[in-house]
Amino acid sequence: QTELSLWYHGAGNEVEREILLGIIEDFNTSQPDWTVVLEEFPQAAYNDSVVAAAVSGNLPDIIDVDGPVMPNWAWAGYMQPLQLSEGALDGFLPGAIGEYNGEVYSVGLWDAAVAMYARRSVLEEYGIRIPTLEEPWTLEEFDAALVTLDASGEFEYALDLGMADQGEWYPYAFGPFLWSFGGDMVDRTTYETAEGVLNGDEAVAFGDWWQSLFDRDLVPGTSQDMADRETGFIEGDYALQWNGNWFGVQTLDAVGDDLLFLPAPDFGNGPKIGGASWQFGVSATSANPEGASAFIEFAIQDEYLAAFSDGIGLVPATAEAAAMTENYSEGGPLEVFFALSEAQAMLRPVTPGYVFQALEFRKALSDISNGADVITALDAATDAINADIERNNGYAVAQ
Amino acid sequence: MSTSGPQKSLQRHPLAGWLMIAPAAVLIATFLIAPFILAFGYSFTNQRLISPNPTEFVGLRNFEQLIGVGTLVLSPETDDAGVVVRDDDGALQYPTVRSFTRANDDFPHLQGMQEWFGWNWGDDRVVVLARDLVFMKALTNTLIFVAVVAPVQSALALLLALMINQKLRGINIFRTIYFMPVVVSIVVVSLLWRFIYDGRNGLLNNLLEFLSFGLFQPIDWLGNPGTALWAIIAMSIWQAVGFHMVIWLSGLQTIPVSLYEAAEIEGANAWQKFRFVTWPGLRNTAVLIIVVITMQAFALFAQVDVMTNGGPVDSTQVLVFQAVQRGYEQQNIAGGSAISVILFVIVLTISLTQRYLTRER
Amino acid sequence: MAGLELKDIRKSYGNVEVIKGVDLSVEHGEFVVFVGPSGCGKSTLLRMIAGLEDITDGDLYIGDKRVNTTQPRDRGVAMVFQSYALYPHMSVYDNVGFGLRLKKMPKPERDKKIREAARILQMEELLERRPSQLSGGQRQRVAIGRAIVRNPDVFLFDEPLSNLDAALRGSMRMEISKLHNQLGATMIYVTHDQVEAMTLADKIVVLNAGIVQQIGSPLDLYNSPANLFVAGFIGSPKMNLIAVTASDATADTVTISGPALPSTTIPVATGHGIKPGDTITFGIRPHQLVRDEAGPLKGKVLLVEQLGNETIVNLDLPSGDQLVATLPGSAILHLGDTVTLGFDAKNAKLFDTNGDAVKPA
Amino acid sequence: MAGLELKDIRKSYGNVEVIKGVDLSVEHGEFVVFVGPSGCGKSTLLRMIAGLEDITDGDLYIGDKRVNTTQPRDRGVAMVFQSYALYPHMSVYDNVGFGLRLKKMPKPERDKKIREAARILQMEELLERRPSQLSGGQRQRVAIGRAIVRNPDVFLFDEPLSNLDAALRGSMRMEISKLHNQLGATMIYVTHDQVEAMTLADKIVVLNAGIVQQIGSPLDLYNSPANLFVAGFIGSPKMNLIAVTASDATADTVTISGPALPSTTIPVATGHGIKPGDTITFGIRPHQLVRDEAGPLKGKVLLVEQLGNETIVNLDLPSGDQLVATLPGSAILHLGDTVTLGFDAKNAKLFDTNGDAVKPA
Amino acid sequence: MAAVTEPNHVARTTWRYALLIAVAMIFVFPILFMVVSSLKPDAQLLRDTSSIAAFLPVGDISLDNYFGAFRRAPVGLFIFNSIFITLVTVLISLFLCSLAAFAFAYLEFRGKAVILSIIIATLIIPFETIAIPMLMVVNSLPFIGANGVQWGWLNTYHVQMVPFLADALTIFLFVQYFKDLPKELIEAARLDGASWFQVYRLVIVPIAGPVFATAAILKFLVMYNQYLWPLMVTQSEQVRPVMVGLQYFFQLNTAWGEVMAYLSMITIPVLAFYLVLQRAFIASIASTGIKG
Ligand SMILES: Nc1ncnc2c1ncn2[C@@H]1O[C@H](COP(=O)(O)OP(=O)(O)OP(=O)(O)O)[C@@H](O)[C@H]1O
Ligand SMILES: Nc1ncnc2c1ncn2[C@@H]1O[C@H](COP(=O)(O)OP(=O)(O)OP(=O)(O)O)[C@@H](O)[C@H]1O
Ligand SMILES: [Mg+2]
Ligand SMILES: [Mg+2]
Repeated sequence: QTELSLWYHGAGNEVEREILLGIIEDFNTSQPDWTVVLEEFPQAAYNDSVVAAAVSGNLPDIIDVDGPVMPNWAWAGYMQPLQLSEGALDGFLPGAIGEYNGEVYSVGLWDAAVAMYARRSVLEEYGIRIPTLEEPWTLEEFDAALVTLDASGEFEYALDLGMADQGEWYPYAFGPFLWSFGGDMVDRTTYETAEGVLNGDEAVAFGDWWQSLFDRDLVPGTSQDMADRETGFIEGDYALQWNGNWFGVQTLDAVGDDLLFLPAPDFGNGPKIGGASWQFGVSATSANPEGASAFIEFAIQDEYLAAFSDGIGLVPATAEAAAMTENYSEGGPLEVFFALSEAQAMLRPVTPGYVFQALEFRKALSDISNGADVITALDAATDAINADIERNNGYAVAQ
Repeated sequence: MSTSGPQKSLQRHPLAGWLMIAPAAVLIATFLIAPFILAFGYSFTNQRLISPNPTEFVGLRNFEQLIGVGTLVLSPETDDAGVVVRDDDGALQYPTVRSFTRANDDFPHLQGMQEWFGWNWGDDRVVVLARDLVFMKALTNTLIFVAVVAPVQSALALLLALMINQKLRGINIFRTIYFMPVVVSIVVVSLLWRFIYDGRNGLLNNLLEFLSFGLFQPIDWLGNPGTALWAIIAMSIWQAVGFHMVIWLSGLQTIPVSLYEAAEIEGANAWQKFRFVTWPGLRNTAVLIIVVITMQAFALFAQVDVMTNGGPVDSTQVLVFQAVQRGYEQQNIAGGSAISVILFVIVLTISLTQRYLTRER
Repeated sequence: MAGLELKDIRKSYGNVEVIKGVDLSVEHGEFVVFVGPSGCGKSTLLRMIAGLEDITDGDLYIGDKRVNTTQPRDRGVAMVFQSYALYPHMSVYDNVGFGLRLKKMPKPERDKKIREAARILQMEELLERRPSQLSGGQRQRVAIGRAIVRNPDVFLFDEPLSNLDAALRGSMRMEISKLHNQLGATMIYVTHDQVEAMTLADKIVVLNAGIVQQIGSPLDLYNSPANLFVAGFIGSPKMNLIAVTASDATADTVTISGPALPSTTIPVATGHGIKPGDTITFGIRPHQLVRDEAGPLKGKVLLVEQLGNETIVNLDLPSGDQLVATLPGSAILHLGDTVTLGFDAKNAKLFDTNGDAVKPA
Repeated sequence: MAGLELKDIRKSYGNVEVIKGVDLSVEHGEFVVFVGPSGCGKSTLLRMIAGLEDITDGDLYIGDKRVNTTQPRDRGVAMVFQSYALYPHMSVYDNVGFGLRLKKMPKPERDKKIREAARILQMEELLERRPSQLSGGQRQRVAIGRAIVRNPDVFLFDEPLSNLDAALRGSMRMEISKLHNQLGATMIYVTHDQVEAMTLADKIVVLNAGIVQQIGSPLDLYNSPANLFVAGFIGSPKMNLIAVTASDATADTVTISGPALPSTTIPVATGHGIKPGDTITFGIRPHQLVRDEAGPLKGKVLLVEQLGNETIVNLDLPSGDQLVATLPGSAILHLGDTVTLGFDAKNAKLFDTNGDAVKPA
Repeated sequence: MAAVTEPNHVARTTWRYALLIAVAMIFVFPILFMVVSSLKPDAQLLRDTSSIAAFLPVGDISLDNYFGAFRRAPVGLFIFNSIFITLVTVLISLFLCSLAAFAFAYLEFRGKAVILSIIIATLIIPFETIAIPMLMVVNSLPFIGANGVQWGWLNTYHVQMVPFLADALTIFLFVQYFKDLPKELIEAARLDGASWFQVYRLVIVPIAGPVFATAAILKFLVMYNQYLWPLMVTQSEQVRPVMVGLQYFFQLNTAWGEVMAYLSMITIPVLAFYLVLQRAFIASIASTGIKG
């Protein structure tokens, strides 16, 4: 038997470990050739650990990779395309499939989705329409709702965007606003410039609106503390909250039936939310890529997708699996998220440069929210992104 | 010179000396100097953290990128008649800087630069542009941070050390308490202070409100570009002061009691004893502390990383934070290394000046 | 006016009592010398007067004020430390002027005083040096200088001349004596030098193991030691003390005899309380022994020390006792020679069974 | 065998030369005493012999080996420091035993030696103490103990007894003398105590300002000082030196006269080189002055110091010169009394215009 | 103790304590907050942060968070790893650095000034900026262990220790302190026949207690709080230290109560170490007068 090492980002999460160990055990007993061995890393440190391992030539066979980062790793040569059997990915949510350069490099057992958390009672009280997938809030409607809620004086802030969370949350949660406005972090046709998309008129419109949220004190700023992020909505200090599905169960427990998960507003180019979460892939240095692929193919069975979803509350990657879960099956409390993922999810730019672009986007957003000149901030981000692309020879795939 | 030719000094012990420093010197050479030289080398290349592209030598480009500055003189907008236009408030109107720095073929050298600061010169407006505005802000913030923290923190640490160097019952308890912030990891302390500085209902605001009988208006300490750096400064001093207190303490203990006795008999009061006995006796310790605090202040990172991420609007950007951001997050090892090298050069200059000024005469 | 009054002063370090109840009163302007064997508590007593050691028990008055808990600086004393306690980072000039500077004496006046002290102490050319660049004796002089510039009410000197050569010591002694006359300050002086003690003191305090043995004028102590300890301690070479038996005693004479000494009658004061048969001690100073072929003491020369002006001879008596005699000039004697010595009975001292002196006639 | 040979030894601190060419040879087993005024370079010379200071110029031999650059530990010397230099963290026992421990002497043997030294130095009950708990004299004894347990070839003592009382100093002197006889080691001893110098030394070296003035046996120095400096330095109270004029000179006499002294003829050795009219110095020791109503010296009593066995009288001569005389016993004299003194002409010393002694007849 | 209970003395003492306590308040609260919070459930903990209740053990108090922490991460293992790595490093580095500092402070030899300057210059290099090159360095070094010679140090204890055995701060600290010690002691020892190493071991080390304690404390802190480096070089849980372990608690939903419980637990060793060394401090105060 050959050992296959597997790195996973979930250290400290018992439930994830249990499920993953279950899958590994099933896999190990299901065939004679491979034994998968799990090594866990804390999420916050995971990417750095992988990069360090890559630098020192110590990558495992199977790695876990955050969807939008995958192109970067694939381009850098950390990863190799999966060797999956035909049709293995049929029915998968698009966000769960990691495709780069025409090849599938990674696949996720779940996807994540964000929604606008709201209380039915509150919306009704202030006469705000409850939006639907088919008919989401428009910009004007949404903005008006915020103003109304703020004016009521009942809330400290009308909306909590989660500015306390400084990580990937910004591009993941707020990038789709930009997309919906018609801008983007990079020109997706060539992936070679951000000029005109990140600092174009649409983007500037988005920036102006974004800044106005803070200027009008509708939302808490970047200095929001984590406690407020976690308790503000539940305690009733915030009227609305833009939050991920991983908070769903917890909030439901606290708020009960009154809780609504509303779709993203449509800022002009259709409502959007971000897609792609953690996925599995095979490292470029793996001596046994077929074994690694075999494990991944084994792991993406519906029962496991469902198990993960039940365990950690994320959106199962297939409809079949969704049907098997507590939360995403018909009538389940989070069912709506599956629908959101299906209907609104859009991938973050699939380019190795995304990692850098995300940072610049984050910085621009936080500067704008803190009063920086919108055009200047977007220009700066655009320039930085272009410079980065140029430094990397346009992120051309090495031969 | 004596008949037997030049004499070997009795005070020279090359063999023993080298043997004693060898282990430490080898370790430092291997694990500090060698990596630093590598980093130094990277700063002249386009080395990336992650990249399939080969590394190329780029000369000084990374440095030019960082420290490039330019100036631009803007004349007020005039109407067709050549009369300056004023807006409703009577202020002059200037063309946007953007119009010069973006795709303006007349000013290729300003391409991509950003406004750093400016002033009015008659009716004209002079603008200083920086190629890398974030770096420039990081640089100035770092210098401010050092200039404030180094003296204040060393003085406070000394004050604390003097306070707990008394012979009093239970003084150990206080010594331990004063040291507590150091014991807790800086990452944790930074998290805690985010709660304290919270602009809405943070403890600091609550406390100030209470103390001023409600007159005080809550301030968003970390969310306000005017206060964020100062908030980090205060917290950093609070956190590290115990560390240097301990160093001062060990210095205090080398001062012979008999000197205090002599001074006391000669009529010195507490301040004079400090001024004429303690302080001169702490000379070596003071050099150490000043150097160490300066170095540590230059290395400011964790607080910014946890508390503000350099924001709001770059008001808390500092050099090491930028070096790390570029090196790791932006995967631009060369750029990060260049910042490290600049930092090294700055600090080396300062410390050489410091040593020159405090040298034994 | 600063007389001094010590009332049953005691000092313990842990369980060890080193000062065991000292009573002493010093008039204003008096010159008191403390003598006693090494470790008897002289420095400790001085340090208590200065306020550098807590007084374990008893009362200390300076002037009319009880000063047990007064801070040293408020006691108006100056002290020369046995270990100098010079400020290592100050020049000699600054060391000496430190107390004046603290008093905010104007510079020119200060300068005058410092230079005056330097002149007295013959160290004018050393003023710019640091203590580490001085010899032992030079340091000691700086320590003295520091005390004398200050004009305190009470001077405390702890073996201030121990590291000086005879000539310098002589002239320093002179200077201190002069200073005392000029200033009229109270001085307390610890020394091991008999000449110093004898020449400087108005009053000598003999201490032994923390207990005062005798207080009196120099000649009193020399001529009428109160007990065996003082007799042995004062005078150099020390008094010969020989155990004898009182063979007879009248009202005003005691006849003694012993293996070392044929029967001799010594005149004493009445009420001496010695009974025939008591084992008592006979004492005679080396200087009071003269060569006298008919004398009662005969012994073999054991050691001859030529001092130039006189010769110290150690003799082995047949009884096994040793005897020291100081003979004038350079007596020509060889080891093994037999020497016979005599003395004047009225110079002889007797000490009773308790070691207390028997009053001479 | 460890004789010692110093050949034109020099020492400078920066520009200041403090030892200016010392030539000295010490036989194995000799006891050499260095005397000289404070700061003349005695300690420096000792430290150079020990190997603690670089020798600026000249050659130093211990035994037959040139040791200018030999490490202190390889020179086989032991030293008692003027400032003790006790190890503060070790008990007295360990301080004394440290050298033996380094030599890896077995414990029981070591213990025996330490206890033996403690007995000699009368500090058996102090063995467990730390230096900080000792009196000055006690520390000094520990320092001596540390040297004597080690049985080195050469002992260096830097004022080892300066802080001891007369009695103890007497017995310590005895012990050092005994030790010297027992061990037969070479000893070099610095002292300011004339008695110590006279009694201990085989050979005294008189230094002044880094220059050797005279080397000789104690009585030589006392009786035949080579120059004015030595005459004034050796002997206490110091020799009276009075400026006079040579009124006449034959082959073997010089007749002097001056305001202080009526014409007196002094016998001298031939070849003295004094011409009539020369201004020369006349010297007479205080002990050699006797009361003599017909004597040539008459003066007013200025100061009387009673030492018990003798009396030191300072006289003011009509010429303005001062004169010191030591009279036997307790001479009853009052300030202002007129005293007439005489002397034996063969005791008188003459010093020529250069200050060098004129050989006596 | 002397019977000094005069009224002004009492007043002065009272003032001193008042001041000490006032200052103590400024410094004590992080620990208080941490420990108190570790006893509260998440919701209450977060709610309390805005009021004085943050420092009071009120409401729903339990040890649940501690059990939770143990379930979430091998806390014992992490603490053991950290203590082991830290103690070994501290011990060895005190030795190496004080030895080097001894030579720098007391021995004269050619090149000394230059080397010392270079070493002190390395104080300037923030670790973060050389971590990647350092990774490359350790990755290319051999190590002789139980299994013979191995290349690359990753994923071991020693990779977390060796690079930190010598550091400029510690050396500098020792040098500056040694300069203040009396030279005569060394001279006396040299005459007593001590070799340089013996002077170091038998004379300097014992009287330099305070600086050893100080250096130990400072080094302990630095090592114990290592984060970036272990993160880069430890891939196996077996060798991970506490600060990397801390990340186990920051998931999508941070378990604040458990974080506080974990922090409380990992702070204990540091405090204990400090308290132990503080004794050394006090003991050495008693024997001052070194220079006297
Ligand atoms: N480091 C130094 N720098 C300059 N001069 C010095 C230094 N050390 C000593 N001296 C000078 O050298 C001379 C000789 O000093 P040394 O200690 O040998 O004197 P000494 O004869 O031992 O005097 P004492 O009897 O007072 O101890 C003194 O004048 C002293 O001031
Ligand atoms: N801290 C201490 N702990 C214990 N005993 C001490 C302490 N300090 C001094 N002693 C002891 O107290 C006694 C008196 O010491 P002190 O210094 O007063 O002696 P001294 O008379 O000045 O002697 P010397 O003439 O040798 O200087 C000595 O026996 C000494 O050992
Ligand atoms: Mg004393
Ligand atoms: Mg000397």
